[in-house]
Amino acid sequence: MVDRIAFIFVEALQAMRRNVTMSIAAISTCGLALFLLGGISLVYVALDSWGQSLSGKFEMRAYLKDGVKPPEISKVAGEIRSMPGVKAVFWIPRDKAWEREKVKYPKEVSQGLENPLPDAFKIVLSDLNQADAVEQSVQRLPQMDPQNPIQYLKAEQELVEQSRSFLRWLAGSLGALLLLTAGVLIYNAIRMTVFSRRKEARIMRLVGASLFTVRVPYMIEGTLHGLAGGALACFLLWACQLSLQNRLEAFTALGQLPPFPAGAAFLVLGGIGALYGFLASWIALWVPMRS
Amino acid sequence: MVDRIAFIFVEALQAMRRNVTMSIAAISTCGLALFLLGGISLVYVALDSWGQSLSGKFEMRAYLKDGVKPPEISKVAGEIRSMPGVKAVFWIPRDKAWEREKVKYPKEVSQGLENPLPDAFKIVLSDLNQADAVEQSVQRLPQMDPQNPIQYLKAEQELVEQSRSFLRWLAGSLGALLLLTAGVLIYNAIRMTVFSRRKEARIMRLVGASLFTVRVPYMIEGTLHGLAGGALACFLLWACQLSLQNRLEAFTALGQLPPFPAGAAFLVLGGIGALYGFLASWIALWVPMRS
Amino acid sequence: MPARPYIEYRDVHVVYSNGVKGLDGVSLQIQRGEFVFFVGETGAGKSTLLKLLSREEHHCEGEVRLDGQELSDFSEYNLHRLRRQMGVAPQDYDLLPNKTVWENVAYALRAVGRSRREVFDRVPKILLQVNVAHRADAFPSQLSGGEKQRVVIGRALINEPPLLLADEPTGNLDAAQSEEIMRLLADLNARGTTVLVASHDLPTMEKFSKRIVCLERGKIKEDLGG
Amino acid sequence: MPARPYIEYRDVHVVYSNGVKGLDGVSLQIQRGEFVFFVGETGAGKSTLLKLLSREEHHCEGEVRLDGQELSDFSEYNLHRLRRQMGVAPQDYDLLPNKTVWENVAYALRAVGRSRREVFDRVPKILLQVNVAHRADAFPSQLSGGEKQRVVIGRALINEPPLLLADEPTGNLDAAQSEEIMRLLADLNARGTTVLVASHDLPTMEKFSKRIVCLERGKIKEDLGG
Ligand SMILES: Nc1ncnc2c1ncn2[C@@H]1O[C@H](COP(=O)(O)OP(=O)(O)OP(=O)(O)O)[C@@H](O)[C@H]1O
Ligand SMILES: Nc1ncnc2c1ncn2[C@@H]1O[C@H](COP(=O)(O)OP(=O)(O)OP(=O)(O)O)[C@@H](O)[C@H]1O
Ligand SMILES: [Mg+2]
Ligand SMILES: [Mg+2]
Repeated sequence: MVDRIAFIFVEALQAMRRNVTMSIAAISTCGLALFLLGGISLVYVALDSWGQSLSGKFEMRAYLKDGVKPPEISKVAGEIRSMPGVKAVFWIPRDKAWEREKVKYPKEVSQGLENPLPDAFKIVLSDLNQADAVEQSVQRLPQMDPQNPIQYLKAEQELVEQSRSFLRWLAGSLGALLLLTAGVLIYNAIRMTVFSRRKEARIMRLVGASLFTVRVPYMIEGTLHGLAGGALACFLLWACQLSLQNRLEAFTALGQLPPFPAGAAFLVLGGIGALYGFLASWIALWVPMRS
Repeated sequence: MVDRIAFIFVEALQAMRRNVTMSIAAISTCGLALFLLGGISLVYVALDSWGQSLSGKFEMRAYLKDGVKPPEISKVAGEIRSMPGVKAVFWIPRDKAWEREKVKYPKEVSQGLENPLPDAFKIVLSDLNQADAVEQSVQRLPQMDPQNPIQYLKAEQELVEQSRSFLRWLAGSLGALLLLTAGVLIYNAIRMTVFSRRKEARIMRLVGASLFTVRVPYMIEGTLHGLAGGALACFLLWACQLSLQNRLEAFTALGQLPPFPAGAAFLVLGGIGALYGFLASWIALWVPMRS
Repeated sequence: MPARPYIEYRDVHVVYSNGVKGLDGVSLQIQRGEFVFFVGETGAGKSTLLKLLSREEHHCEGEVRLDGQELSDFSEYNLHRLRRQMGVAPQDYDLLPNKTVWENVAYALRAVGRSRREVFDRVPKILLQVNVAHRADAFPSQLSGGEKQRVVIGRALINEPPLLLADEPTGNLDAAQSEEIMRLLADLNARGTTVLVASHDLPTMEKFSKRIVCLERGKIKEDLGG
Repeated sequence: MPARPYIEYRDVHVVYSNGVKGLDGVSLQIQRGEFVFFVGETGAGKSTLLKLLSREEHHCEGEVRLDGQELSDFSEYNLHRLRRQMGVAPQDYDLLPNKTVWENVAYALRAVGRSRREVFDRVPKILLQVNVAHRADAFPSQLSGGEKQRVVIGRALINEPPLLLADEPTGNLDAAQSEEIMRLLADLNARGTTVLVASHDLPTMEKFSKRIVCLERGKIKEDLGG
């Protein structure tokens, strides 16, 4: 049994070694296909985390009724804080708000006026999709002033939110497309290697090899091509991440890239590569051998 | 001469027809590589035009000195409008601004007060990169109030601007990467077709064919593979654009996709494909034939 | 004549895709242990007759039986069961181009399930027997025509099959070497192997005085018992 | 003997990559219009000797001259100039697998710059001459061994070259057909073509009583003028 397995494996490895040109072409094709796939996944992750950091910048302002006392206020703040989609709540006392207003319109606006502003909450959202729900829940609280509606930059928020979800969708569908594309590219490459050796398969059969003995080495070879392609893809991604990181430092507003998940990337890309290689060789063995 | 050219072309076409498996693999690989390339280019164009529409939403507000008269105001407005990076300038008379302010703080703020606001311009920018320059130029105008500095959402603008330029950079470098990747993928596919027929090239040489006669059909074949791949890529892009358009209707804030430039896409992708196919076969002919 | 012949062709027709008649009604019986030469002009159908037995070609009419079993019963999947009962030396000496002489012969052993030990034991002997031991590490493209031919014969012999099909085994060998190879086949035959040989090599055939089946345009013209 | 022989080997050595000696000091002169048989065991170097002339192999020592020109002077780039002076029928009948018989022969005409008209004129004649006209539309994989061999010879003849190299041209042909092919070569020879044939086919050679050069292990053992 061990002897059989060794034979099959040695056959596969020998075939790879003796068909260098084809092997290089197959591996680099697999590698590039998986690199694109991995790249789009990383872009997706980055876009997602960046989008999340963006939405943290959006906030709404809710106005309290006159005369709500500080202990009550912190109770309400706690309530709001526990709503889904809310990241933070700040109490903006009317005095502080008036001082800021004075700085904003330093001329005559605030001259000698009594502070006309109400107490307010600044509510920072963690999830823009929940904005409307948060607005309604907050407005319904008895401590809030029903005459003074909640303010937030609805249009801007919507734009950012839709952009974000669109970009995510775009990256997602590009990813799905690439998953398919990578499959076809890998299939093509491996089919070409199998096809270029179809005569050999015939001879092997002629001297008494079973279909299993002929085909399994091809499938191991395809799987190894895919695996090697995954490793290559991993390396390329890592190199790209490095150069991207350097470049990103210029974009101070965007924050940092998450660190490159080398281990996970290798596992996932190698796994996908191996799976694709396996399937590709399996299909390729059925198609041309009948011609 | 015509007879020679016909011979060479017939050779190339016959080789394509008689090597269906390899031709299909080469064409679909070229097609997918070019499809990805074309896709990223379209994404780039879309991101760019979307970014442009975004920046149009950003504006600054500049305050005039007290007592500047309407004819003077429109003269200044004209001056500002002619600055680079400015898309539109609106005069916001102090009365209108005060009315809006009243609506915004309906309670006690504006009660019985005299209008404290200055006349102002709303300046809509066409190019966010010019924001600082516009700010400075406007502030330096004698009609503007030096005490009342220009307001604009600097942080937000910076974020959007950097996001946009980052996305553009990302799409651009992905594009460059894909240009390279597509080249390697196409090279691999065509090298495999050439390599699988290296014995034939030897025989052709043996019966007295010149290097030219042997190689040019391969190169025509590679070019045609690339061209066919370009056409395939074009078709795939068009299909994607259609489905994307449907999907985009859900994102009302993002506006419409530009129409699919079928003719240009075919010319560009077909051209790149043909060029790549040509170069790939040219290189491929040099590499394996020496082995 | 025993009840059941080892190999039996019964009114076999082979028509190739383009309408060419490979065999046109051949009926023939071969007993276990026989040594048969097939002769005939080029295109007479000698190779086709042998390829039917190894099922490289399919007959469209009639019956081909080996040891009583109709060959159409072997599907693509279990074809190796059939082929392990025979050694095949094809006319266009098909060797695996990416394997050395040694590996080519070893593959035939390994493919039928023999162990590494057996390979190390048998291969050198068979290479010596067919006189290519000195070229064991060469790839087929590095061999002369005659050397390739002898490797193919070695590969066919390695499993000591009960049936041996050799298609033009001496086309590229000189008279002395042809005779040597033929003697090898005759020895095997003497130890019980059924041997079928397609050949043009009349002088050598005459020396061995075996059964000669003469084909012409897909039909049997003469059948001279040895 | 004229001052300058048509073909001249001068102390030629060929050593293959793995150290195998293909030729080991061969000196030989062949005059224009000669007909020479090369004989010898397998691996003696007959094919190597012919391949040197078509520059499929390179000599590492000595000189090989055709019509006074040293063959190492031909680079890969202008090799076709050399090959257009000869017709080559290789031992392992190399045909273009994706072309039919007709196209294979036509290619040899087209490759050297002949027009379509000439193809339609010459190809059918040559196919008739080598007796494969009925298989004109078949691909090489659909031919029997002997048919392939005759196509290769047809292809070598089509350009009516001044020099013809035929490596084992009758290995897969029966005696009658061998003689037919040999007679074709002899006819060409009579019209001035220099013909070099590597062969094992002693009976046929004896009939033609031409010059026979006998090789052994890369050396010339005998040179019997016809
Ligand atoms: N795959 C094929 N497709 C079409 N025709 C074929 C095929 N194989 C053989 N033929 C034709 O069938 C006929 C018989 O071929 P076969 O190979 O049996 O001849 P043969 O007797 O072995 O000849 P040779 O002595 O030349 O080897 C020939 O005319 C040949 O061209
Ligand atoms: N490409 C090569 N690489 C290594 N060795 C080679 C190569 N070609 C031929 N040889 C070896 O050189 C020797 C001479 O080969 P050659 O083909 O000239 O023999 P030959 O006389 O034509 O034999 P045959 O009658 O079998 O055709 C042989 O031992 C052969 O194995
Ligand atoms: Mg035959
Ligand atoms: Mg030879």
